[in-house]
Amino acid sequence: MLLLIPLLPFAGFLANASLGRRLPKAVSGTIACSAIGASFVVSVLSVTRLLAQPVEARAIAQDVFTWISAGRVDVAFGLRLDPLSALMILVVTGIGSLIHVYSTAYMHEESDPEYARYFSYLNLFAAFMLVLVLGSNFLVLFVGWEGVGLCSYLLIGFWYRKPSAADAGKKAFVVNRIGDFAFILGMLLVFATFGTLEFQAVAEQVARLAPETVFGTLSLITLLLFIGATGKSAQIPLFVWLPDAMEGPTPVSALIHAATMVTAGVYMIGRNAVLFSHAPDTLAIIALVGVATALVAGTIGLVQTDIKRVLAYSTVSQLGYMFLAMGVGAWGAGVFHLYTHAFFKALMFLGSGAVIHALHGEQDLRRMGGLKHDLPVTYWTFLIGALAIAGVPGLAGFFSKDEILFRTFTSGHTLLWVVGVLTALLTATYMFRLVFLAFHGVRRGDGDHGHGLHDAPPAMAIALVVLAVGSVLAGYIGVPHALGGSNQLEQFLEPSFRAGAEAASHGETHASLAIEFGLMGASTLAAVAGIALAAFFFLRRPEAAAALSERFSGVYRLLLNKYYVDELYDAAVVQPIRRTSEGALWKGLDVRVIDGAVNGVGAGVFGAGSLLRRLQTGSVRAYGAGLMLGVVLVVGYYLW
Amino acid sequence: MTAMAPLEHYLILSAILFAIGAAGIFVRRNLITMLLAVEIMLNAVNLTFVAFGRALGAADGQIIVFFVMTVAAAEAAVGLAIVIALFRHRESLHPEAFTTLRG
Amino acid sequence: MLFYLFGAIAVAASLLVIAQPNPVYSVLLLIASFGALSGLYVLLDAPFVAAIQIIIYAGAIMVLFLFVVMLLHATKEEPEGVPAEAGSPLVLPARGAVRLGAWLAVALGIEFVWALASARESGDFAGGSVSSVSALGRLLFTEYAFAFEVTSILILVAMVGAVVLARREDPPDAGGAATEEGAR
Amino acid sequence: MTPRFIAQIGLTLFVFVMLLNAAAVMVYFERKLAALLQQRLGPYRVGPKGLLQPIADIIKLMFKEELRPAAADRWLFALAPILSATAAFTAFAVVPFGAATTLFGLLDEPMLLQVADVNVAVLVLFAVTSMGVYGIVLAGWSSNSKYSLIGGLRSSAQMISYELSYALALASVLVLANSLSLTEIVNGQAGAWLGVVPRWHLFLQPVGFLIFMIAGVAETNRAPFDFPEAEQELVAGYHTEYSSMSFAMFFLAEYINMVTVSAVAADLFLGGWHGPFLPESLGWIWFLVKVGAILFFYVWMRWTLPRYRYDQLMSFGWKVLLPVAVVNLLVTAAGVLYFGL
Repeated sequence: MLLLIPLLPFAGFLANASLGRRLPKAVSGTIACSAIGASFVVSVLSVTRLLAQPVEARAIAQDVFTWISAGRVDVAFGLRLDPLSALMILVVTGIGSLIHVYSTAYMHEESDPEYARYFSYLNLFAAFMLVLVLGSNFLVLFVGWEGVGLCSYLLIGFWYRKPSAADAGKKAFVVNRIGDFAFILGMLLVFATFGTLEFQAVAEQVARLAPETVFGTLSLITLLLFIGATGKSAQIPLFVWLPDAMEGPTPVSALIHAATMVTAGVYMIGRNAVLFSHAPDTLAIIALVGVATALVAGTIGLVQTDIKRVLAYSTVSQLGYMFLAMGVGAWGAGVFHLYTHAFFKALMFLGSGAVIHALHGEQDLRRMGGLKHDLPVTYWTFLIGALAIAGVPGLAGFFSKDEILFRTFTSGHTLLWVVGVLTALLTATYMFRLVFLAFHGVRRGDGDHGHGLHDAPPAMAIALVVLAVGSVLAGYIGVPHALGGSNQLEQFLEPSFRAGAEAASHGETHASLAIEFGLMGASTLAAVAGIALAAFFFLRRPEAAAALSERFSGVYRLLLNKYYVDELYDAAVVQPIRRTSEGALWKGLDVRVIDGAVNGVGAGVFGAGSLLRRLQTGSVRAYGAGLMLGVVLVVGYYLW
Repeated sequence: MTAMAPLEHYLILSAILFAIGAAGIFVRRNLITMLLAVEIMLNAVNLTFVAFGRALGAADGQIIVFFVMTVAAAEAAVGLAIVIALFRHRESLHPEAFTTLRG
Repeated sequence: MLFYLFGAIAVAASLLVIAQPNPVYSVLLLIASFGALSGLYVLLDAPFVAAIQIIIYAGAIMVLFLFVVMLLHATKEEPEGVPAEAGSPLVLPARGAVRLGAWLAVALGIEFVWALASARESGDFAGGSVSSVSALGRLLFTEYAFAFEVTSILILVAMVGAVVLARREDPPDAGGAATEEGAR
Repeated sequence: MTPRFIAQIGLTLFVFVMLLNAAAVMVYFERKLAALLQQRLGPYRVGPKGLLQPIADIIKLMFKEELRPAAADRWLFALAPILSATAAFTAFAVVPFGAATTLFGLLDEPMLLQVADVNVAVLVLFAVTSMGVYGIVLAGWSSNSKYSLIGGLRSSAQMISYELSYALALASVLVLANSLSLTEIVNGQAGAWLGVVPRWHLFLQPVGFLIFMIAGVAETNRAPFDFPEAEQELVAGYHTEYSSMSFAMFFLAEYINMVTVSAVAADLFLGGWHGPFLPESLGWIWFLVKVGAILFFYVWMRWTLPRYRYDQLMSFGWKVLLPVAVVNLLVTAAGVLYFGL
């Protein structure tokens, strides 16, 4: 049953990859959508079965086959469904299905083979992502991990004839490899330390240890794993690939680079919550990195002019939030935010896709404006998404973000909390800057798109509306106690963050209601202030924004150029490697040593050959005589 | 059945035939006859197989003869085709006429 | 004894194959030699081999040889007139190689006979005979099935190769003997 | 000198003489039949109804001068007709033509009416038939005449080509009969289905029979496949240069081959000596009737159908007959395997 979940999209991939070239768009699109749709249905059924089990032992495991069995290494290709992965598969298949449906309309201008290729990649991605979240050990997770990386590369570079797209794909791949390398090291260290790669077994062993007070093996393992996560989830220092990844088709950005794949790092940390909670040093680093990423990305997002890049930096920033939650030990809150974020960020990407689609590929915010009359569905759904991410009370983002900030504060990280609130303000600001620039005011673009703008076609509209409803309602499964809820999600997820035997020892930290309401007020205030700020600068007095950027031109340029991180990496890493390769490896080692050896062998063979070729008389009978001589000698030797 | 000749005699006959075939390659100056000499050698080997198979009471000797014959047929077909092709180029069947590829 | 009769025929015919210059006679003498060998196979309780020896070797392969001989009118042998190229001392002059090869062949025959003569154990035909065609067929299609299939591929390849090699460059005339024969 | 040994030698001589007679009878038969088909009289002067004509022919041939072209290869020119005739006679050695008999109680145990009862009779038949090619090839080549050479090459190419289909048609019968011995194959056809339809292989192998007959006609170089001796093109083909008894031997070989093919067809497909009404010991009458019918068919075809073109013949043989024969064999094998026929 569990196996079916990744297998169905994989079958869709096989079908489209092998036959797709000859199929019309309707058929290949239907194949892909029904594959992921069926997977969604199976996922729902599986989760229903999971919910029927008693709370403490909620897990469905399936060992598909013994993968590696060599000496001490015994790894099964095992799948395991527990509350955490249940949530993940629902997000992946649910939102994935919507994005597939959306894509049928969005990609409609591609040729038949390209269309089929797109959908085969998308299905393959879903299959790998499901393997990633269902894997019961590090190795299976790693298969999914690498697989989604591959699909991400393929989809970023989907329009491979465009150099920037191909480069972005390569960049994503290379940067991810750095993280993956650390991840592999971490994985090996896990195996060396615990002798197993099963998550359950590792957690049980770790639970018996005391948390490390000084930096030790556990800290090293978790740090390596975290570096892997920074690659996949675009955190400092490896976040540079995600904004460039926007070269891919917009639905891909929505699915892979907002809703699912980039959250793999968060998921992985959540999956190993027991391990990480025993390494407080790493947790501190995670929290710091998370909040720094949130802030840095938020500030960059403030000045970007490309609609998708703004969203990309927003994604990085929100991922920072999730890592912050992980870093302060609020696993449930982090995953909660992951889940709500999937809705509204996918919604906003798809909305921006609808805008780009309507404007025939225009992505520059400075050339938009006033679109709310022409694209009402897109506008309203996008607005809901923006409100949700900004943290306006009542919408999904509010609950999850507030939960994170609350947990940060109550765990004693006041400074982190302050930065978090600041980032919340920034989030609201840049998001509404986007909304106001794109949808309000007057059109600043060329006249040629002036009329005949049409709103999202049905397939896209359906996805938008469903996601908008989700963005509103998704938060209500995690309403905190303070607001009269019971925080069901967190309770549901709780067993996943504990080792099997461990009892629910540390319950929820109960802060006073006053503090909780105060904090809520603060974040609400931040959201409202952010929106107001955006409204002032970009709706009321656009010239004020220009003036501000004039006055702080240094800061502005710094932000516009993303803190020069790409340039820094180029100077610090890329150029030295290139110089070494060219000077020492190519001209020194390759030309002198290797080519020299090869040429030397060639010359030697040539010399020997020019001697031996005199034996090559061309006379068959002379050869025969040689043969006979050999036979006679050999037989004679044995007779002797 | 009358008494059979001993196995050694079959083998000696086979050895003689093989030697005749081998010598034929060198004695004759005609590609076709040289191919015939190869056939003599193959048949000498066949005789050995059948004789040993009979001596050991196994059918495998005969089976191998079957395969040898198949290979011989393939060899003859390809060999003669090559001879024909060569003859078209040189109007000769002398083995020393085709030494263009000497070193 | 029949063995010595057949053996003598085989040796004599084989000797004549290589001893006289006309390829047509060589082919016919070789057929005679095959006939004698076929008789030997009958003596060895291998009637199936004896039959296919005649059908395949004498009836098919040798016809092919005969055809080629006739096609090329190669009834006379060319003289050993091709001079050995003057070259380095490493070159074995063709004439010398030929003479050496012939003597080596004789030496090989002597070695074999010597080896047999000095064998310690004497073989006999104590083992039972397997002469049933169905037993052979069963063995061929079970134990040797793979070899059998491979052989069929070999034949196919040889057939294609022969057709390609023997084909004229210009379009062949209808029913040209060369292509027909090459195909077999 | 046991009675059995004497009987065996007697049988061999009997078959030899009968084959010679059969050739003579066939000549008369053919000429008369041809005349009938062409609404002529045919030979009628020598003897009553021209019955002695074959003898007159033989006498004429024997007294002709034996000619040999100056440029011919002496040995092979002489060897070729002998090879041809020998192969023709030898082939009949393994063909049974009647039920085992004790010769009216003269023998202790019954003797087969077959010169040599070999358990691989069919293979021997092939081996000997394939030797017949050499007679023709050598005749063509040794005459040193272009008509002869072309005739000889054509003939042998034709025989080799059709031998494959011939063998495959035969093989499908072997699969049905599960034996290589002709006697066993014939005995397997004794009796009748439902008491009416004889258990002949003809009814199980109609396609096989057709292939066998076509290939048989081509094998024996008879019309409409008689290219080697196509008068208009090749004068008389491979035996253009032959005269007198050498020619007679080729002639003999051709007719004996016809008889052999007919006899084999009768054995393989028509139940040999088995038939209703007659006791087993008189089965050879049935056999003669069947062979006669097939021979009639031969002659009938020769005087009815026009000659094919050579390339048509070859392409028909390789591209139609052979594939059909292969498929027929496969279907037969599958049938035997799945229905246990």
